Amino acid sequence: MPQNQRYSLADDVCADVAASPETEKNTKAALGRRDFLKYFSAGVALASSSCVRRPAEHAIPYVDQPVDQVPGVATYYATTCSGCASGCGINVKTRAGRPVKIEGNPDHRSTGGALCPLGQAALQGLYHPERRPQPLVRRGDQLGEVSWDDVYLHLSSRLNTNKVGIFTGGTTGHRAEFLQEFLQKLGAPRENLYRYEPNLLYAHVADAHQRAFGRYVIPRCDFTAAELIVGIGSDFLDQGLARVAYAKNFSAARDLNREHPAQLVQLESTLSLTGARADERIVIAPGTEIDVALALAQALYRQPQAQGGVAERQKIAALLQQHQVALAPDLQQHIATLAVQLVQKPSVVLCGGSHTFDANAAALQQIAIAINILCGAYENALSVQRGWQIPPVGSDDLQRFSRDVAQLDVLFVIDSDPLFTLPAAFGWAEKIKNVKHVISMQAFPVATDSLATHVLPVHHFLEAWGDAQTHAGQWTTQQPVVRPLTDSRQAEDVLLWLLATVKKPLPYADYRSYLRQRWQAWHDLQGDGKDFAKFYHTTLTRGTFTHQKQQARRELRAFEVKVQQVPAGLKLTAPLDNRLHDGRGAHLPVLQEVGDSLTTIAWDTWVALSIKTAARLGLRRNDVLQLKTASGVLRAALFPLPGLHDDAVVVPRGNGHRHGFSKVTDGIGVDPLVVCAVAEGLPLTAALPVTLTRTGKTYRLAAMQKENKLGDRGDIVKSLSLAQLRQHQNKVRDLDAVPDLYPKLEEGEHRWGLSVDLHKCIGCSACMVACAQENNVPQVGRSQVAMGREMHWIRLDRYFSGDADKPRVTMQPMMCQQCNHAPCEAVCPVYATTHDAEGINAMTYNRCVGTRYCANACPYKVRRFNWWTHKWNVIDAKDYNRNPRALNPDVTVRTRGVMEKCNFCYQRIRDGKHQAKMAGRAVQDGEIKTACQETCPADAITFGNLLDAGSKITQQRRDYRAYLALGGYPDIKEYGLKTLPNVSYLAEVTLQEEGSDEHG
Amino acid sequence: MAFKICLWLSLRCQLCIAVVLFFAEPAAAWWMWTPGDTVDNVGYKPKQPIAFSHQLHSEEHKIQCEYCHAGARRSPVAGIPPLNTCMGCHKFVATAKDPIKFIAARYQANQPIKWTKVHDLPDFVRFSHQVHGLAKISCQECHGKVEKMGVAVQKAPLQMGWCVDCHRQKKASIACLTCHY
Amino acid sequence: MSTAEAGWKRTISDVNDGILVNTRRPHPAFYVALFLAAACLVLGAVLWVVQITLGMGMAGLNSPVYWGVYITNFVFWVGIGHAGTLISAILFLFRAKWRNSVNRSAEAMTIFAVMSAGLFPLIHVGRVWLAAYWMLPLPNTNNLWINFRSPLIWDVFAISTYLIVSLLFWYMGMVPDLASLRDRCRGFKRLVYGVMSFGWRGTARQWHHYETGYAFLAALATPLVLSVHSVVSWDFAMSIQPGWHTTIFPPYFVAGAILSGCAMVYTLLVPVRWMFNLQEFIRESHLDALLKLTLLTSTIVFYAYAVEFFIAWYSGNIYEQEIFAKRLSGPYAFYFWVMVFCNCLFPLAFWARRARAHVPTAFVICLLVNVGMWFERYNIIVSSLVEDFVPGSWGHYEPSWTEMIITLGSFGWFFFWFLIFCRYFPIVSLSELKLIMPPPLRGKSGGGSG
Amino acid sequence: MLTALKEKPPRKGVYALFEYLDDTIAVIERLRADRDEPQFDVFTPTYYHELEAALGYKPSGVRWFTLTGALLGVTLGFALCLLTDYDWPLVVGGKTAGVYSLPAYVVIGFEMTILLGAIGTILGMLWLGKVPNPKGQIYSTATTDDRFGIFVYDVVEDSELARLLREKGETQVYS
Repeated sequence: MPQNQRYSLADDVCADVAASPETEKNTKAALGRRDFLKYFSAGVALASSSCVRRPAEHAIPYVDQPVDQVPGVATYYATTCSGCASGCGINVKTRAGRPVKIEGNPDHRSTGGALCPLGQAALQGLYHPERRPQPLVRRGDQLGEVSWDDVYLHLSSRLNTNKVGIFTGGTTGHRAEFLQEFLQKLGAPRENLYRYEPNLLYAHVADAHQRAFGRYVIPRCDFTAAELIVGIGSDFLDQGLARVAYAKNFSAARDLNREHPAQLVQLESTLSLTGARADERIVIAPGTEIDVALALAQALYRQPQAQGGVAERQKIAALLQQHQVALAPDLQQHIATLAVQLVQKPSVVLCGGSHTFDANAAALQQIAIAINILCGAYENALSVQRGWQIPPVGSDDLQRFSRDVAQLDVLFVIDSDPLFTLPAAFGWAEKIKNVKHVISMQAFPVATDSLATHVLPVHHFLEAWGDAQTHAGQWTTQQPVVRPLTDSRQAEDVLLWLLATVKKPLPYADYRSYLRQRWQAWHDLQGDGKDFAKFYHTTLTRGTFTHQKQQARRELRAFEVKVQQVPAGLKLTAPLDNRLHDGRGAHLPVLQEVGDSLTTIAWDTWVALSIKTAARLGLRRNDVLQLKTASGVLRAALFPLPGLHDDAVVVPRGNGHRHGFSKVTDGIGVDPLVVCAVAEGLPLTAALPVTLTRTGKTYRLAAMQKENKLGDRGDIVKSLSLAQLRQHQNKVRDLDAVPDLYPKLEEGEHRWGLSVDLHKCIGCSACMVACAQENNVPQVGRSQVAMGREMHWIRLDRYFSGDADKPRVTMQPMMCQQCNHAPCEAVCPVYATTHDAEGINAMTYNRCVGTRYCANACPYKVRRFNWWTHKWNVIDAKDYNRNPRALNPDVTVRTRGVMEKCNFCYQRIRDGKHQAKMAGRAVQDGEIKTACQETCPADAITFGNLLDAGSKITQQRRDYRAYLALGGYPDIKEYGLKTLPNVSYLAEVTLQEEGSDEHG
Repeated sequence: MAFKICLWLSLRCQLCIAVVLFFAEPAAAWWMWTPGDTVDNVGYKPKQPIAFSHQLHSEEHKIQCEYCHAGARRSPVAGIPPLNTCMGCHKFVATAKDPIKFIAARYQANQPIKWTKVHDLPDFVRFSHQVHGLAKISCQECHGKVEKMGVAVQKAPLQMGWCVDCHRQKKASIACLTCHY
Repeated sequence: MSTAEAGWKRTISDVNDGILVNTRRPHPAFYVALFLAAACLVLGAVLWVVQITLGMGMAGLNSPVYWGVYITNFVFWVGIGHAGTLISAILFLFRAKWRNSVNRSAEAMTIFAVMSAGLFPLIHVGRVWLAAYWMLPLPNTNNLWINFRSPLIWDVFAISTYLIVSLLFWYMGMVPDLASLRDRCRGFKRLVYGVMSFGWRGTARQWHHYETGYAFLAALATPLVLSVHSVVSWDFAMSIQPGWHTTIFPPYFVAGAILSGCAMVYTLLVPVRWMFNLQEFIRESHLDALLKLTLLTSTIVFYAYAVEFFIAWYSGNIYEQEIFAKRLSGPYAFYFWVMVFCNCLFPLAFWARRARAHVPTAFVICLLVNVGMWFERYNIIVSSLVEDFVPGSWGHYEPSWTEMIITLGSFGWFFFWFLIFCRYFPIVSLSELKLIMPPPLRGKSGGGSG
Repeated sequence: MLTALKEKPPRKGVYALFEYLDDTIAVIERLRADRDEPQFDVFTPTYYHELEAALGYKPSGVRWFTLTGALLGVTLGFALCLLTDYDWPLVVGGKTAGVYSLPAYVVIGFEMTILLGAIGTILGMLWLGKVPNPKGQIYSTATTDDRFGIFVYDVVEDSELARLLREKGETQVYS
């Protein structure tokens, strides 16, 4: 999407849409606008009407059409995603004032236009029908609906105290500063701001650096500077510190055009996406990450080429002497080999993640610092000098909170759900018992609301102002992209007004003016002489502001590490879910429905055990197990997962919300936090001793994939070794040179092709969410997924190969292959699916009568049939709650009885061609992007014109690694099914020397 | 005798029914409607909130189509003008007339007007005014002589066959994806 | 002179009296059967309406099993529908005279079976309200025609041609018999039968053209019989699905169809014969011939099953091989073995004359063949779809209650029409039966009422 | 039996009913041997080839109807496929416009041949057999059961012919 089409919401450009809750007039105009859109996006109910005269369709034009709005033309706004603390820049596509799609902001340096599933799904959060329509105040046991005026009135008399605290989620922008100012104004200490992120890695890493270097920062990792990446329980591709940015960067590091593509070695007890992507994966016992890290540090220290200054080495030596570790000999051997490689190559070691939040999680980060100093990463891939990451939380916020909370009178809980995201053992509910007023300010009703005296609906981040600074000097701005859909307020504005009502006002009219004032500092930094208004406008339009920040590296301080021994036996790990995070995505059907990438289970919580352990205990898939820890008891069904350590019991977080949280989550999953522990004020979610008992019941988990192995089907996924690739690298393939009886297809200006690089795909499923959002793909719910009726146009096939203990995991995004000799086309009796001159296998929904023959004929089984009319705004039948307002008006909505499938986002192709035609030029390579491609954090998907010899897609199709799925083995003149797809895959490359497979 | 008459009649009636079934119905359907066709027929003339006359505005007062339907050149939808476009003139012109009073009141109250669409394509058809405008298709080719219409009425059948015929004539694409995706 | 012609106890004068009893006073069992059939039919119809209203999700279908019980039923009923025209047309051309006593009811069965079969594609499609129009080459406002390359369109043509030609064949054969009925009735019934018999007079000239026409119809229907199930088999064989994409399908399907059809004719004739007291006309020797035909087709089907496996192995195609390996021992192996036992092994009993002569045994075996043939289709359709090329797409299928009840409804529909036929029409072809009896000659004839 | 005889025929003559086929054939042979062969209609419960041989019918004209129908069918079948393909060539399964999939169209051509051939045959039978013919009469219901009937037109009661008929079966004279 071209730069010049984006708009800022600065008041001088578009006053109408700016959020100002007092103006009654605007609210009504917004209503009109909503109705107006109906005529673009109304359902196709009429398609089934049996008589000529349909119900009359209406058109409702604006009263005052904003100058920058043309009905039917999209407007894009740059803002910031607040789905997690990563603060990725996003561009929001709006139609007639209504957001319809979120994309990453290509101007945001670290993410480069990519986005994760949670960010993609934010639209469903915005339009969620269960958002609170108005504030609630507790009267006795009941929360009663009140007006905002009543809220202010009610609170003003209760805020005359300085015993005020704020509990909020992790944030990197000016928000924390603002909240502290608010506390200060009320006379409370600034420390009364408690930020909590369930992803404890931020705190652990920053804290370790605080201890080691005296600086509370998170180093930024640049994988492209490394040739060897070692992860010890790391989850940098699952959640990590900045998921999208790391994935993007990792992908660049693995690029095979580099002389030495970065190799990933992962040591872990559970199977994470990071581990699944690793070139070598070593399974270790849960809870022994710290031992492994210590052993690695010791092995490194013994290496003569180990890096680090003399003083640093002394301090490290002192540290290492305190700890002796005894590991299994073969593991010790592995570590010794790794240590040699680590010092030989530019390398980096990443330790810890949500799979390792055990009692040693903080210590692990300190050892990690020692390791990285020894392998020289701080001079290379890890940077605390340039563009370090800003920790979104304070170092001891939770401990401080536990200590202080008894003294508080008033506690604001803003955009955080501590009751759900902290283990039951933390006793949040107990701790706040004496707090007189708990004011819960949430964009979506959460569990914490049940303990609150006041529940105030605040803006969804797409309706709010804000900013974020994920990396030092790299700011992203956040502006509202839609008029508030409910009677919610900006949280910060509420605080400002509260200050005003208690006669302690801050000098800002609202949060926007506060931010404007802060952003003035950027303008001063930039110092290019432009006037601020112009700077403000361009910055908002662009969505990011970057300036270089450098700091000197500090010397390592002496530090100590306390290591707690973990007893042997089965141990529970409750990692953050890679879609639902800590549960903040659980109410979004699209996230539930994409399913976990490794188990392919949707809409559920499962217990994963290793295949061996399950067999040893005589357990089978779907057996319901009872898990008992010191803290509690939990029941969930079993999913035996290859690649786990035999002692590992993995239950993902994210589901198991209390009844009534959302109709979407009712009855879905269990919350492993009820059996998790707390130590030193911090949640422990890994390596918890656990006992398993069989309940004798079974529960069918809705796993989308029934078969996990490819067997000897060699032309679906291909792989080759790096050596093989290097040998043949210059060979050019012609995948289309397949003997054919028919004359060649007529070719127009374009022939669209898509390429998926299996070497790069990390299985994050962002493509699935993006596709669902772009193409109005419905979510069908648990029961239907269990029946195999999910509607994904692009699905993620996951295959395990090799040993069940050490499986190789392959992710294969599978969408319509747009075959030139499509088996589906010829069998359709009514020409509902035909071949387009541009190579696309067109699906004409309205012509389809639903014989489903095409789907049978499709060897890839990528066609999806509408078994029902999936309802739009109905929340009662919880499985079907899409909101029609979030629909993409450029894509036809399908009703029951109609086949559908991927069409390369034809609406985008069309749009791109129109743009080019209007500008009187040809379509440029890379100008048109499919939704999956645009969001892919791993850059695994390429799309373009195959007739353009210079295009990236053409190069990829001619690559030695290129192959066609089910295309046989062209090297031996065996062409498989001869469907001649326009989608090609690039074979996986095993970067390890050993165990290379044949290709060809 | 009765038997014979009955025999004869039943035979003839069967014949009639057969003829109607096999020939007349498809023939009629061809001209009017076939199953799955959701486009209204020619002559659709719904009642609108005010008696707006295209003839008055377009023919007598020579206002260009795109003055009001400004989206036609910039967007897939031509659009119905927002009230501020109307009020641009009607703040001063014909303010005493009832319909003008009506729209002025609506404008003051910030309430949009709900028009009934005359030309309505099904939602599974992707039609772009912009592209057709670019291809120098005049408004009248599809909408008829709107400038002669007191009340807007559907002139062309807007059915797929009608679209396709024109596309064929003008050598435009008749691939399915041109309109359906 | 074949056994079918020898040993008649009756003469042509007994034919009309003996056979047309059904139009007078049916057995009470008839009303029970009619009620049951109508009840099933109504139940099935109600569920179909619900399915149209709510969506195809009512069925147990899913991705990748897009076809299931409905298409199984379709193929099953088309198969049943083969026996009638085979018996009347092909055996007519072969001058197998025993067919004259069973052809009428077999043809009626064909027509009602094809009517049942014809319903299933409609029940199966997602948007039946459009399919009924768009799958025929009718003029329309879209200026768009149908895809004649699609096997489904071939199916539409094949099935509808088969239905029309079978109907014409059956009805034309019945016209003289309806005239007989007309001549035995008075009042309103006479009028109705009179209209239905087109005023047939039975003049020698009419008979002359009739006979020629009948022979031509038989000649036309013969390739049609062979083609219909071939076309149905192409629905499968023309796609690249492993387990479907084989050239053996057309003969294999036709043999299977005739097997199921003959078995069905037997299963129908036994109760009909008893209910309407027709033992004298539909004789043991006729049934015996029918069972021999069943045995023949059963062995052909057995051979086809074996060849399928051989080809799968010989092809060297791993996708094909895995499908067939899974048929033997995979999740759907039960259905496979039901099919093998019912279609191949049980009918082997018919080699023994005693098994053929013992009506209850033969009846049970024929019933089992019907069951086996249903499972054969289920096996072909479902087990090939469940696990095909890409393991990531594999799935599972179980029929839903809706599918089962609609299946029951189709049996109701079939038997409802068949019972109506049994009540109001000549169950045995009168004129043709008279033909295979000794002609009334002054010299030779022993009997004949005066 | 003759009591079942219906309304008065439009023409005079003698109607005779026979029980035996050989009697009927003998009468027919006798009638045909007559120098001025009288007009007569034969009614029979079913078609006996002996009867047809005695009557000396030429091969039925139905076959021309069948042939016409079948030829029309094959033409129509292929024309339908080819013309619709020509009218709007849509690319399916890699077959470009202008690739006319004749093998696929054989099925349609075949089915249409059979269909129209069968319909032609039926029409031929009806046309040539003068069915339906509301004016056509039957004289005895017995001829659709087990008797053979012969109506000899324009024969008077006392003629030799009438005597012959009376000798072999029951007769009824219309005058």
